[in-house]
Amino acid sequence: MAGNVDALFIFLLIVSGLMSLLIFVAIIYFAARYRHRKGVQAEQIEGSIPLELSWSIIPLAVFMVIFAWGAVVYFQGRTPPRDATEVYVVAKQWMWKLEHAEGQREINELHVPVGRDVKLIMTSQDVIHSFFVPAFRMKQDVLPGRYTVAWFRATKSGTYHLFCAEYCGTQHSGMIGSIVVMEPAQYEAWMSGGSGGPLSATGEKIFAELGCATCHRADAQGRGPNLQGMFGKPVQLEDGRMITADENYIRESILDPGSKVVKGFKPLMPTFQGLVSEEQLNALVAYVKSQAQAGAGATKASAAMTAPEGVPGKGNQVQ
Amino acid sequence: MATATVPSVERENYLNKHYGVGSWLLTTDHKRIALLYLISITFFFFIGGFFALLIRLELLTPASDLVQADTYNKLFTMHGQVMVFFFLIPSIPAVLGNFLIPLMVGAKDLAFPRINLLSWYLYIIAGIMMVHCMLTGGIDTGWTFYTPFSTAFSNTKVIEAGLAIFVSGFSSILTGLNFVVTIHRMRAPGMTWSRLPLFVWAHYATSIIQILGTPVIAITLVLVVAERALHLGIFDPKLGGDPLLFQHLFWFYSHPAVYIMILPSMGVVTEVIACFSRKRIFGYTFVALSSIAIAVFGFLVWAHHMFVAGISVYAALIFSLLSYSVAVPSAVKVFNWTATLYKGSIHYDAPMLYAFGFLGLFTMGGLTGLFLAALGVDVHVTDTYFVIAHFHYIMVGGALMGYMGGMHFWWPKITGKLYPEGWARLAALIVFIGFNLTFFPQFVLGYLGMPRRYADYSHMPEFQVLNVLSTAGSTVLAVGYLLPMIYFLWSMRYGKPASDNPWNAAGLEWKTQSPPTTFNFEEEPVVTWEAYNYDEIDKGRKEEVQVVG
Amino acid sequence: MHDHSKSSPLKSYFAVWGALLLGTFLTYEAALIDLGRFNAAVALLIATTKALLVALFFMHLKNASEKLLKLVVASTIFFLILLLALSMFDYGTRSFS
Amino acid sequence: MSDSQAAVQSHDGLHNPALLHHFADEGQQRDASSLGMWIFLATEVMFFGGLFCAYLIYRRLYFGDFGAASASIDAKLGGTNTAVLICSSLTVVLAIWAAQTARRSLMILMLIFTMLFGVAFLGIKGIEYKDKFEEHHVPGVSFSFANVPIPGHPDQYANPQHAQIFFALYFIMTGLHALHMVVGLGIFTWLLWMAWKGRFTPRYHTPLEIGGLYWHFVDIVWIYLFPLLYLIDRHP
Repeated sequence: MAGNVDALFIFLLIVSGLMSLLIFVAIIYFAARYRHRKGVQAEQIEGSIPLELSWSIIPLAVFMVIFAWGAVVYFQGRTPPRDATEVYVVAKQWMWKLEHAEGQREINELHVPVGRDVKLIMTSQDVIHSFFVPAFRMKQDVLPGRYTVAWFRATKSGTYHLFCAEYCGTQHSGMIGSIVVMEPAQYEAWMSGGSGGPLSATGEKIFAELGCATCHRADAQGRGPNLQGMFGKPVQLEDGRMITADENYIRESILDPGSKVVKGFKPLMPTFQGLVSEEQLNALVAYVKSQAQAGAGATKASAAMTAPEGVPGKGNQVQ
Repeated sequence: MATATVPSVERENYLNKHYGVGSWLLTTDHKRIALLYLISITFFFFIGGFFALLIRLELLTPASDLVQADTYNKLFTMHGQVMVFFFLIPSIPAVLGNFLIPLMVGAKDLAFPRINLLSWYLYIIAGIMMVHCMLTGGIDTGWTFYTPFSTAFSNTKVIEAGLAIFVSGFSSILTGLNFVVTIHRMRAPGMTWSRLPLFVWAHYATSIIQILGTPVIAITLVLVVAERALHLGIFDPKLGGDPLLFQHLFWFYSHPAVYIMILPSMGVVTEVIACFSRKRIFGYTFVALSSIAIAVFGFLVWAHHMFVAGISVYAALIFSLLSYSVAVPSAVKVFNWTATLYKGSIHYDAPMLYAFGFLGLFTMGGLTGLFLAALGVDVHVTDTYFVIAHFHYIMVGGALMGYMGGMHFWWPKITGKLYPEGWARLAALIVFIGFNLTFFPQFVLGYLGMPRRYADYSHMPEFQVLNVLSTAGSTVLAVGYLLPMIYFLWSMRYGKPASDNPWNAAGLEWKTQSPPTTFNFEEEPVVTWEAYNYDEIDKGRKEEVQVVG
Repeated sequence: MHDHSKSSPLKSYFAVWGALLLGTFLTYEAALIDLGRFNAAVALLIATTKALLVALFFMHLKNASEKLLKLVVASTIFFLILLLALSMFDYGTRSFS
Repeated sequence: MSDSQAAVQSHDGLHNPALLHHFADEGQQRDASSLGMWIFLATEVMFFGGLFCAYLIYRRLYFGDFGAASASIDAKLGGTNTAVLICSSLTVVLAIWAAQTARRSLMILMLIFTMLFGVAFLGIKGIEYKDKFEEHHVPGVSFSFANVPIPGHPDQYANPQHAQIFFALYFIMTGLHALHMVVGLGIFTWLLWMAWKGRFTPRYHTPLEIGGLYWHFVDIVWIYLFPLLYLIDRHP
């Protein structure tokens, strides 16, 4: 990924180097050649339309080439591959909290194996931060209140700087971490160390605790939509709009259920705003995504789960 | 080159017509208001410059040891706000524009002199609020006021700084309004649009941006202040708002604002290059229309500041495409200036050195803009020192060089005194060298990935060498800016008196007395000559020399 | 303002006044009918016609001697629409990425 | 600025006291003032434009909540306010016409009517704000908007935070408009005083025209505010 950004950068360097060289040489030559000499009169030249047109259209053509190339590189950088391993990033004022799908939690450190695509699902707890790894030529602002997604694939093992590139307060320059890229063998060894079970498992636990299972059941006659196999697919809403069920939709439906109700369902779900922390939210999203893969084999556990009584009453609005 | 006849007796002019504080603080004479602006923006220039020096000193060492992190954040914020809103935006329009546009179009004064004075008072009120904000705690949100940090998380004087810039915005709007009406309604007979000096065209384009852009940032700052004071939720995601909406509204003004800063100095450079190569500008209509094109396209491109901020991929695509459309008129201008030098008879006076400096640095600044407009590269280099270097090349290398060149070129007309030519050329050279030494290393720093607004880079000591270079350059640059301050003041007292047209330049302002009388022209001028008729001027001077000779 | 008789501006003023009041009433009534997505469009259409009426007749834009004032109004509207359209474009296409 | 007025202008050499020194003649001064005013109105359009942009985006993001919040505002009051402003625009135009045709008393009467309509508008606005205050719909600490159904979806409740954004925009937009109305009343008091002193003649009444342009602009802003804020989702 870093390769093609560099290629474009070097191409731009060459183009602008040539352009500035051309202009500087012309200026210096004209300045020297047409120095003021006694009795020599400046020759008045009105201008020439063809010359003007040529140095408007040719730069425009060059610019379009640069634009197209830049757009291609940008699109590659912004469309994460399907099978990338997911890491949930929570940016907090002046630290990065990272959670692997397999459950490892890290602060300001991210261990990834070489050559594997890593998709970062990022949100912030307070202000806007920006996940910037210069070595991978990757930067993505992390916004509070929604997910932003970025991905990278490390091609060489080693430790690389991680910066916060969007000003976020006093310790903005202290919000630094590192991406540790390891050989697959080393990575497995590191992985087997402390891991509290995959993130989706914690998600399932929270899913049960909060009583989500009472409405979102595996068999279709629950009061909430069946979450199995739903992630990533288009969903029709009550007011007819079609949206794809991505991380942002799941997050929004947990925090503000009334905004995008699935067709054929009542807006009964209470808001969990303020009841669910960012980490729990990430775990729930991971669980719902794991349901998509496990859509075929309906996991018995969730169906049999009975709802604990202390569930916030149906319909009353938590302020 | 400054020759021609010099008046012996002290003639009556706008400086010695009235005396006393009242004659200055209640003046409606556009020339006196220009001088009032000159004094106030120089004051702010030195405050901003002082902050810049502190920032550079802090970055000399990786650890944040000169000032605490909080103070550093306040330093770069106030450096940005003071320089952008209190120096660069008013500098050329309010000083040179105010002084010269009525002279250049042949009018007695601007269309609304009292509104012109009101715009200076608004600037002064804004300045007092800003200085008070600085003295009682400052502001640490970055000059961009990004929410939700500015509305919810910063505990500094955001409301006061926001209101100060809100008021200074109206000063800029009123100046723009005055210029447009003057250029449309107050032109002397015979001064058709194709005979207008390109300085006036550039200010016409700047005024369009000032009029249409500034109100949007005024209302955005009102929303930020309201949200911070009343805990509304317009930009705060915790209350349902969207921080990106703030960025859209902010950059809708702030990108055209960078064209407010650069267009006037383009106008100055056009005048200087034409005068010192004794030649008509190459492709007058193209240079004039490219100013207007920059003003109009400037409004289409604002979200190239937000490529990584979280806007949709397709919006980024559109804005990247449009950003290249705004690069074309700037390129056309640079080519036309270079073509003007061809077959000229070039004199190397101080204004011309600044114009050469402008040409070189503005070209580099513009070309690095292409890097930032390309989506792929922008993801890597935005919010790093590459961006810092790019916009300083345009603002300091372009706008400030143009301002300096303009001040030197019209100093004899403004004060009737000649500045010391030797010192001026030396200062121009020091500024050029100091500038490049300061900001070129920052391009490399940016590409290596040093993020902007960092007080402490002890985790990446490899950046120190380039930072030391940059700090060294900044001290040289500071000296370069101090010199003109000194010899300009010196020249007001001891400078040789200047003739009405020391550079034998074309343009109505050189036809009147220098410094001009309060009503600019004895009798209403009638324009019968084309815009840059240097051939007629030089032919006229040659006959005069033969008659005298 | 008008080449023919003196009293005619009065007639046009009262005519425009009537049209504006009618427009207000229409806006109110149209809002009570369910036109689905077109409600907003109808409301904006009526409002724009009312605004144009005020600008052209009450603000004497119609018979302004110079085209300059019309140019000022037109360019202002253009830049306003620019602001609204390009920022809406971002919000509109955000769900596709 | 009207042609007939320019045609009537006789060069009788009577030096108009209000002709400023730096203008060649009255025509130039009048054209300059009206161009200046139109450009100032351009800045005002962009000033309100920022608010309309924020409104437009949030209306698209939270249409249901905006509908619920807008339903709680009395559209009839808004409608009468629109009618009041339209009548005031008429009286302004009549005042200018009276000045052009040297009907001094009619001009003064019309100016008084305009100001009465303006005060009436602010009065109705005051009533609206009082209602909102009582219903705790003023954004900030005391804001409460619980259990208000979204129009068209009786069982779905509006999200109080998004409703608070609507009311924030509502108060800022109508508040700013009311502020412009107060400034307008100030201008018209000054115009009334100048009219009373007989400063306006068929040949010279530029301040009246400039005041009129400003007033009509404030009316146009309200013409857009009324449907956008009051009538979002009113159909049954």
